[in-house]
Amino acid sequence: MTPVSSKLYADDVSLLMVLIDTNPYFWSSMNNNTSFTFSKFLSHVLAFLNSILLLNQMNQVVVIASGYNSCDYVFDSSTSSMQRAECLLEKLEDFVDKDESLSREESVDGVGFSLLSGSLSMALCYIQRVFRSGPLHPQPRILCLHGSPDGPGQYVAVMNSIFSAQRSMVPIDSCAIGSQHSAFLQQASYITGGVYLKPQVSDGLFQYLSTVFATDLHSRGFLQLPRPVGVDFRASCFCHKNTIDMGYICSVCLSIFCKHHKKCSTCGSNFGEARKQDPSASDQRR
Amino acid sequence: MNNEEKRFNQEEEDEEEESGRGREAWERTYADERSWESLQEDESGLLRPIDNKSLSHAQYRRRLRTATAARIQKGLIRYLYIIIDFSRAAAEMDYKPSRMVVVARQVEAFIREFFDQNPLSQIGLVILKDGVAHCLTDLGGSPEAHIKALMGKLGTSGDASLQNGLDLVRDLLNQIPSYGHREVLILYSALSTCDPGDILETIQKCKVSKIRCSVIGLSAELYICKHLCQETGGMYFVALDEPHLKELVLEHAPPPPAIAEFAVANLIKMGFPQRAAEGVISICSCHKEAKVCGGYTCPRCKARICELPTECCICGLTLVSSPHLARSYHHLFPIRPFDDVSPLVLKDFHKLPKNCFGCQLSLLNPGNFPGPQVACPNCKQHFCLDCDIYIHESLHNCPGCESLRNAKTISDMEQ
Amino acid sequence: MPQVKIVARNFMDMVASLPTMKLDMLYDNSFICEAILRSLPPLAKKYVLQLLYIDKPISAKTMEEWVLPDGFSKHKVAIDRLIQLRVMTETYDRKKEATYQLNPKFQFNLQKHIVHGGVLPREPMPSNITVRLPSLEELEAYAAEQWECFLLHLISSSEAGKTTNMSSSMMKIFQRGLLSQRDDREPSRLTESGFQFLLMDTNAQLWYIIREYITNAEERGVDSADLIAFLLELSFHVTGKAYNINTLTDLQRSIIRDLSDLGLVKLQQGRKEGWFIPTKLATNLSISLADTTSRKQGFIVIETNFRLYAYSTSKLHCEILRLFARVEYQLPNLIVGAINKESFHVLSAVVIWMCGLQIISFLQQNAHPRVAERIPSVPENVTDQIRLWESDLNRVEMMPAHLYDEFPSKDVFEAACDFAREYGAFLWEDSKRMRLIVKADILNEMKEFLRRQKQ
Amino acid sequence: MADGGKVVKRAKYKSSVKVPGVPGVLKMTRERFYFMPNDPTLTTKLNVEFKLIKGHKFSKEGSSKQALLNLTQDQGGNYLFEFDSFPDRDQCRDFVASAIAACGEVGKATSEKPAVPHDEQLSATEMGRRIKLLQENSELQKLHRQLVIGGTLSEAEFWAARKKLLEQTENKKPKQRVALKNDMWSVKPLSDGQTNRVTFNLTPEVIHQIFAEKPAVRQAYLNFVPGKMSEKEFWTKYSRAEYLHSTKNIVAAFAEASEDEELAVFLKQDAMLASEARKKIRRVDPTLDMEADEGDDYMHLPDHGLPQVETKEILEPQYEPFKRSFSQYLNQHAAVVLRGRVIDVELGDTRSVAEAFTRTNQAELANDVSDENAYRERINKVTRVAEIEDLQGPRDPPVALLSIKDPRDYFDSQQANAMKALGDAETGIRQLKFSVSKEEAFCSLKDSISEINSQGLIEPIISPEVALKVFNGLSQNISSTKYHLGKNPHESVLDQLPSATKNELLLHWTSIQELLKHFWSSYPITTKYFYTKVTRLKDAMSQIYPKLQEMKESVQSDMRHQVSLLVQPMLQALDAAFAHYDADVQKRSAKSGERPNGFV
Repeated sequence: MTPVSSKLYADDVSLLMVLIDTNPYFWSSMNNNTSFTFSKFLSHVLAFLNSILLLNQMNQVVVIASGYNSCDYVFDSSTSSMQRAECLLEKLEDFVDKDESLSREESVDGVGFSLLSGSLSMALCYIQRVFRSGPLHPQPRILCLHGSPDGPGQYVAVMNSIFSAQRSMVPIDSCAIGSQHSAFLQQASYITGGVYLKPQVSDGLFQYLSTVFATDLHSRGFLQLPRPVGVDFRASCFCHKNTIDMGYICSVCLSIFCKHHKKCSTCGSNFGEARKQDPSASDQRR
Repeated sequence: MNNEEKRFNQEEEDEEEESGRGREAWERTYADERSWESLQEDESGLLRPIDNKSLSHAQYRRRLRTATAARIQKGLIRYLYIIIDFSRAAAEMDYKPSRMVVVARQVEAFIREFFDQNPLSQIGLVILKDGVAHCLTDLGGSPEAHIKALMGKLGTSGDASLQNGLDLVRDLLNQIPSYGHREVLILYSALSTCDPGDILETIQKCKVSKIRCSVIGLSAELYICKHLCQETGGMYFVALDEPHLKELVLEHAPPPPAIAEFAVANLIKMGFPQRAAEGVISICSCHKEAKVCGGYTCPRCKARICELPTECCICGLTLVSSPHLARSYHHLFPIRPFDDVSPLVLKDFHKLPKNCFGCQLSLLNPGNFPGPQVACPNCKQHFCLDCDIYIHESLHNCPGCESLRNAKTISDMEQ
Repeated sequence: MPQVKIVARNFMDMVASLPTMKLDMLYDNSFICEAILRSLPPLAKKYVLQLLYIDKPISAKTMEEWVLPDGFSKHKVAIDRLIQLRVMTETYDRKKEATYQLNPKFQFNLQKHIVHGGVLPREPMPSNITVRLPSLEELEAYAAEQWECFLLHLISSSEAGKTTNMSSSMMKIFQRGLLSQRDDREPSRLTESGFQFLLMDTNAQLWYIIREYITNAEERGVDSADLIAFLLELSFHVTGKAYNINTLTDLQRSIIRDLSDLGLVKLQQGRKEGWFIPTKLATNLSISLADTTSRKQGFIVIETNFRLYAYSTSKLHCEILRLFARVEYQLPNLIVGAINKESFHVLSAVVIWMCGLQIISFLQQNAHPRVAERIPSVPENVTDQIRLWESDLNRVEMMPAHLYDEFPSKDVFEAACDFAREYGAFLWEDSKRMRLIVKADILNEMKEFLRRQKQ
Repeated sequence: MADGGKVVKRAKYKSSVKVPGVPGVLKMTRERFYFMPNDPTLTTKLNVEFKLIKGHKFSKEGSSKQALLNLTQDQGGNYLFEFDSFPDRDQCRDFVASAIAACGEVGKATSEKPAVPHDEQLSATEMGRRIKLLQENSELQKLHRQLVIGGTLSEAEFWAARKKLLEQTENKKPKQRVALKNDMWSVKPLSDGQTNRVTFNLTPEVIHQIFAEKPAVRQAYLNFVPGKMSEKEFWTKYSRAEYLHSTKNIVAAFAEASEDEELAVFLKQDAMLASEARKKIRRVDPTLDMEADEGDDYMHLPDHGLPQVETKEILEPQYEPFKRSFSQYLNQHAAVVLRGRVIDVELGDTRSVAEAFTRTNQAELANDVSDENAYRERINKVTRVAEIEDLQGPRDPPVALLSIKDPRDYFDSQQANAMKALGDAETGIRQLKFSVSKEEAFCSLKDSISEINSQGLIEPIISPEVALKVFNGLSQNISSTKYHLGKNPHESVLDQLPSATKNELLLHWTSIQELLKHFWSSYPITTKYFYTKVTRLKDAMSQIYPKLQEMKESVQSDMRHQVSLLVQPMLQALDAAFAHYDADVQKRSAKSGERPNGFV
């Protein structure tokens, strides 16, 4: 006899956490440079979400907007009365207002970055709650629809989120809208076993979503999804920012240098004695 | 006199036996889990299960306070030896099914957690048995290898000798480079140490060679263990039961604060190997099998390695990938512990957020007034207790701060 | 596992078995498309989705590009299913390569659904007309009650308190296979499958019944396609809303009545017009059996000493428990009993063949919440014991045999033994008392042989 | 009794198989073997070096024949021994085998390169282990022959890398000293049911313990054995005494004692202990608080709740000496255990143990009188312990503070090359030049939202053409990656190769690995020795290089591709080594002789 749980719950029931990039500067740049406007984007995404909800009445979709000054939940199919993604529009509008009110600087040069790390963290918290909810929970996965360039300040935070996701085996799919690749998302998908994709035809977003990102975790066992182009995990040194394949790591703050220094420029600790390790020791070590 | 102690708890064991013998095995399991103790009487005199959630949470917060009080150096590169006492005492049945099994289980869990948190560190296993210490595995970075070795070597006999153990480990640890943090974690079941010589000297020697020794006892507090930990700046705790033991063991997973006098900053030469190109076949030097693509190549000696992080088995260069470094970054930028929201604030809960900022869980109790919650000192967002734990133990960044650009800049200034 | 032959096959299997043109008709209304889509295996769903906006045929090769080596079986299943349901049509292009294309109707409907959302089959009645409608809880209760009473009728009409107006002929149909009745005098006994049926959870049972209902629709002169269509339609009504009966065809009205007996809908009569209120049972219909989340609250606590406490008011539960436990006393909301070998053997007498696992799983599925979180919810020693009992039930195998004794002489006896051995029918001998047991099937040969010995 | 180092066996030395032969003891060490006849008057002592022994024969086992071992000398002569048992013989035989081999090896190893520094004289056991390893592991043997005998590596160097292996084969007695058994030893009389015969079994370990705990017995042993009685008699007597005690029948004990004065020694209380005890009192750790366990509930029981051993009835004074209190015994035992293993002699022969004990005791008594530092030790121990922890502040030492200047560095170290990898850094730059005011940005956003909100999704979501295009694009991408993945990544390429090629390949591979290990581990070059070693290694490697090359050519065409693929990395590795070597040489020549820092 099949175990109770599996009988009660289909294996393709999935919880989809969608992080949409609502960085206004990014989108206006898109409006200017490409034909792919935010409204197009929205209709593609909404259609996608609807189809996800259509596939299985127990599928759950949660949408988090990662804005320029803040992040917030804009849609949760489990709480909303109607199982339609259009519901998120009102909340999205409110969110954008709030986001605007929060912003200080009058205008930014360049596109600036949206708060990916924040929305990622929130998504993970939500997923943890689903995990806590009991043995029977939908299979969670995260989908980042992200266009803005990566925010330097966020690196550590994003990495933390990525590792936490990896630990709880939550794949992070990422779809880089816009013209630019994202190092963050690429690593995220690579480390967590998700899919990283950068649509060539931005107008075909829905097709990409429905062909690649609609695949539930169960089916991924049988399907070959686009594999990431080899991610280069070499680091580049703090001092010259060029990629190195051998370097020196500060044992205190783990900053990377391409040649030997007397003093760590990051944490200011002096590299005193014990620079020579005697070969005999190293010999014994193996 | 260790004999006496031995005898006494021997007798106690016997009594235990007596009481246990009457029942069937399956009955005893019920007796042992003491289900009645998990009940408490509420004001109306009804029996209801204790909610030890809030209790444990309070406990956890206390730990947190001590852990990340200030921005301090952590021993990110650790060389840890786990000394496991598999002496006669480890065969005791007070932990089910036996101390040995429980300890082994916990060690396994610990090893995995350890490497998850300290990808650049190494572990070695030592077993105390028959009055001597056997080196089960020497320092290495692959969890599976250690676990396999340990599971192969289960079985208890003879006495435990703390001194032999420490001596052995000290010799081994003296070989490692100075920047590494030398640590010993001892899981001690016995109530006595049966040493060939004067252990106090050994302890002093450990202190000299900067080895931080921590002990987790399974039976009762021993003076000598306490002394050892005090001298070497380690922690000494005695486990009450299995969950407590688990907690105590896992407390050693995050890197310890670096002690000023011990801390030696240094540059470590590391290699960042590239993944082998598609379609390249080569014999990997770790398992000596031909590997079609995949695997990494040591940048210095061009040897083929299967997984990272590791030490190149040809030229001994430490090989990592940048994410492995990134894994440890959160130790450098710890998040502030959250503050409990005081009942006073909770009084006028109309202006408080209704839901946990992290997981949207309602913060209101059934009675529709705010339940227990915490707030981030930086971004002032409110979180539920579960999120609090998750954020500090696994996520390592505050959703509130991360999702507020301005708040973020503030925290940056502080850094 | 014997279970498979009783477990209700998926609704969609029945749909699939419909003739093609009927199928195409079904796809006219969008909610059937929706239902069909949901019933598909995961991979198939994904395929539908990715072809949703493609109007050209896609070659089978391209599809297979995506499949991993060990996923091919699944892929096959999915594709077959799609073609079987005519969701996807397989055509061969001039290069004799199989190409797939979505059924245009189906495709259109889904596209519409995604953009504009699903349309309801019929508008609920305005609340000013309907007198106060039952709350969802009440509806639940009502449905449960109806269903239970129906089941009671099914197993033993004597136990059932209130009668159903389900035609007895109908009842007979349902009972077919579940009950076996040697002759009218003795009460009909539960068959193995009947027993398993009882231990199944409500949805599974519902499926079984509905299937029976559909399969013999024809002999009642009802077109099964219409029936299926209507049932599906029903499943898309909103639970607890009232719908005007007059919007139904006569056929549907009659169906509705039957369904109300099963507790799928609740009928109410207003001043001028009547209406029906779908219950959860009805709205669950379109859900494939795999994902029934309607978990009833467990009620059974079984202790390591084999005592069993069932916090339940339902007669049915009591009946079911009686099947394998000795019910000792019964309080309004509590049934106390014990499982022991005797009761178990009684059961084995009732049920021709039975499965200990079945019982165990029943106990596990209905474990009281307090016990449920304990692992295991049923104590090992109980489960083990049940298995043991079961095993020693089918330890003995019976075969008809004959005992021969009072042989005239030792050698005749010996000869007889050898003879029996040759035929491989020898079972047992007692050489000193000269008795012999031989399988019945060679009785005549033995007779013949012995007679020859006489002379 | 035997360990890796030596074997001692009782054996007969015979000139031929027929003659009865001379009974005696055969003792073998790594270098030589001795034969001592039991009868010291005889002159048939032997003392032969294994160097001279060329081979050994031995008689078939099992048959009624004697267990013979025949060591043949290179100049004709041979030594014939008969052993009590085959196991004995076999042990010796194996030992001889390895010993002979060892001499050979050592001969080679030393003869070939006496130049090499710190090629320390190896202990015989060490040698033995190595031999064993080589015999077991053929591959290792190959390697050994090629490198060591071939003269590339010195014996020491070769084994230095294999410490672990050696330790594994090392017989299971670790170098750590074991403390005395913690559990109390008590002779359990094993009495078989019917006969009232009681047996005690005494292992060397047990005897050692007896001596440690019962000075009197030890003394008695020294006095009686072997002069007065044989060892066996002694122990039987002792056991008898123990038995009497175990019966706790003091009267009987007294009776027996009065007949047999030796027995009395055992039965009487230990006088020496008493005398020692008095001294010990002075050495008691002053911090030891006798009142500590006042409150504990076992205090109300007499004798610390230990099982009652003494018989309670009143005894006449003359029995007094025969009373023995369990707690006495207990304390004595504990004291001994705590003192640890004071003597370090072969537990084998009892006498030496006994003597050793007496010696240590005397020593203790001697220096005990004026033991200044012991006293000081005790005092500072007092100070260490006397403090009450609860009153002490937390002991934790100060922790080092950390100050990260700019966390952004950590990001950049990623960003830079990630962008390079994706090869579109420039687009990133392009994006960055572009500015728009806050209002319009947000407005356009809100407009598009409300637009959707008012007139629903843009239909059709996606035109069929685009959809098809995208889908095909993705499918192509998939199929292409699939191709890259290789036909069957699972099965090993090596197995496809013909075994000959495979083995050759592997052999080369292992030797290269070995050489490289040594090569890299000998950097940085700190001493002349390393310099020579490195050059040596380099030459060896450069010899292998061409071999690989020709091997590539040699294999038939169908395999050539794989082989070349397999060989390629090896060549790369070698090249890397050479390159490094040259670079280092230049560096050294450049900054003449000045040692490079630790980072090569």
